[in-house]
Amino acid sequence: MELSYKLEIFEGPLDLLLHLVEKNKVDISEIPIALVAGQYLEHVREMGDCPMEVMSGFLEMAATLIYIKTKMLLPRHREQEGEAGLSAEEEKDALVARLLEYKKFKTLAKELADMQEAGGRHFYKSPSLPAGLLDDIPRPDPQELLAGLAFADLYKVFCSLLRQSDDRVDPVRSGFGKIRKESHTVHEKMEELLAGGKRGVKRSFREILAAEPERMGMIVLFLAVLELVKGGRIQARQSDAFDDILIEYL
Amino acid sequence: MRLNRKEAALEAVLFAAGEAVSLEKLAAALELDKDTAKRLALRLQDTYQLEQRGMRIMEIGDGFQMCTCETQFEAVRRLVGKEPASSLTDAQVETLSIIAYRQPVTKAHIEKIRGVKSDGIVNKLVEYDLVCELGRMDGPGRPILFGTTQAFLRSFGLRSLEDLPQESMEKGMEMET
Amino acid sequence: MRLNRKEAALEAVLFAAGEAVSLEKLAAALELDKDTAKRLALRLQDTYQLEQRGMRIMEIGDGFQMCTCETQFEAVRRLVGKEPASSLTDAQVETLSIIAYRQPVTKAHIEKIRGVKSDGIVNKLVEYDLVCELGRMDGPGRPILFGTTQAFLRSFGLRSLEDLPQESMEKGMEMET
Repeated sequence: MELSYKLEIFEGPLDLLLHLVEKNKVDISEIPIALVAGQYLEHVREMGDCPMEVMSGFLEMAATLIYIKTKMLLPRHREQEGEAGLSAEEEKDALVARLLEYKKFKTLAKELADMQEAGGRHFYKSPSLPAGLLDDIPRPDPQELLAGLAFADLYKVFCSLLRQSDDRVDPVRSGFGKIRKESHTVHEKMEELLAGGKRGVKRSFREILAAEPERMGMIVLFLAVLELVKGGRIQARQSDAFDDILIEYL
Repeated sequence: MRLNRKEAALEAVLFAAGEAVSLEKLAAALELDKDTAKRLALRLQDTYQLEQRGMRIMEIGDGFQMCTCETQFEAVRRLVGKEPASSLTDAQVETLSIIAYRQPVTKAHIEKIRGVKSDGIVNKLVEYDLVCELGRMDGPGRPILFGTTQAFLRSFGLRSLEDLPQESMEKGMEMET
Repeated sequence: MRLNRKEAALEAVLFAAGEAVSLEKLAAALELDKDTAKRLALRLQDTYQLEQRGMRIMEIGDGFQMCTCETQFEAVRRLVGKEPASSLTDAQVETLSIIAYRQPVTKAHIEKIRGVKSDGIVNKLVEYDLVCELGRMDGPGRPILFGTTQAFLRSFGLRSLEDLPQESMEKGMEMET
């Protein structure tokens, strides 16, 4: 049972997320982000050698979940004016709306599949014209078909097509390499971090991050730091935006 | 029941066409006005049903098409030797349902709803003639707009898109983009 | 006349086949022996004639075929003759432009540029005599190469593709931006 569950294939990140919501028996609109984010990452980790184009969608969702979770973990600065972006609640609502929309189509698709079964019980035939009639059919005149079309129009269409097909190659994603399996869990990472320093010791987050070769590892590491901050085990300070974050063991 | 001349002509035209014939073409072929042609087609539909014939007349889109009656499925299958249409995968039906309800729709919009690249699936649906290009959207990149075909209506036993199962509120909320 | 079950099945099978069905196949589909199947087919033939239906059952070789009744020839001719000479669709113009500028070109290459299956569209353009096969490419699968036809050139008043002056291409480019 456990095995088949792990091997279950999900159509996409929303499909997986929906599965987790249903598995945890929670209402979509009440989705416990922290819990689901952890389970989601577990799954993505188990996906292993997925093609990049499949994986990227799952990672994007992972990033969204972590982002929302992060915002929820961090103390709110209501007074801070001009903070860009949406609040954690708004981010969550947007995700819930996407999930609901996706679920709706998943339900409709099931109904359609049933209808196809019924519709598929009819047979059709290809056109069969009486003998002698086929030679009779007037073909549309090429000249009439091209009426109103100049050669320059054709060139315009061609140029705009070429531009679009250049656009279609995503310069960022196509530059990504492969993502290898990463075996750390948030919990393991937390232990590792705690073992890496005593009370009063300060470490550079950037340096710890630099030791992490994989994108997924970095995400997990970041989550672990947030968990420790939340649990009061460490303190994180950043003097300015984009500066290094200094971690102090408490 | 003996058919009158126009009914026989209607039958012949639907048989020869194989595909759905629009009411306009039907009326022209029968040299009748559209209303009369439609009445005639509906009557032939009733007659076929009443006489328990092997074929039936289906109303599809704004036209009519002749196909085998579902009660004869087994006999025809024995002749053809295989399933009439290979059934679609979950991902394909999912994509198809988005196209059916949201047409005209771009690949980007489909991907946004599904949360996953759907290029290959849309192409497959085009290949199966369930989905077709409707034109291009005005806007950056002028992306292709997709919609469903007559063959889609036919293979799902729908008279028109209005026959699609209702999108209810319980199935999810509307998300504006 | 109400049909019995086997007659309805026979009708459905002949309809779906669209072509002549051998007695052997017919018998197998109907789960009857050949003699009975033949008697049934001959009876359906009589019924169709008696009721002056739009189709008729023909005995061909060792089998049977359903086809339009010759008395309905005119109606069917009006149906197919009524093809309106509409202008090309967006998708057709796009595909034509790729073939014109990239010929000789394979379907795969066209699809790569358009980002969507273009099989049906290329076939339509061939049918319209705007595009034709130029041969096959050396390489895996030896795909067909397509190019534009004489009729295509004639419509634009060109003797050959080389008649297309380079400046006009640049002009096209300027108009674009």
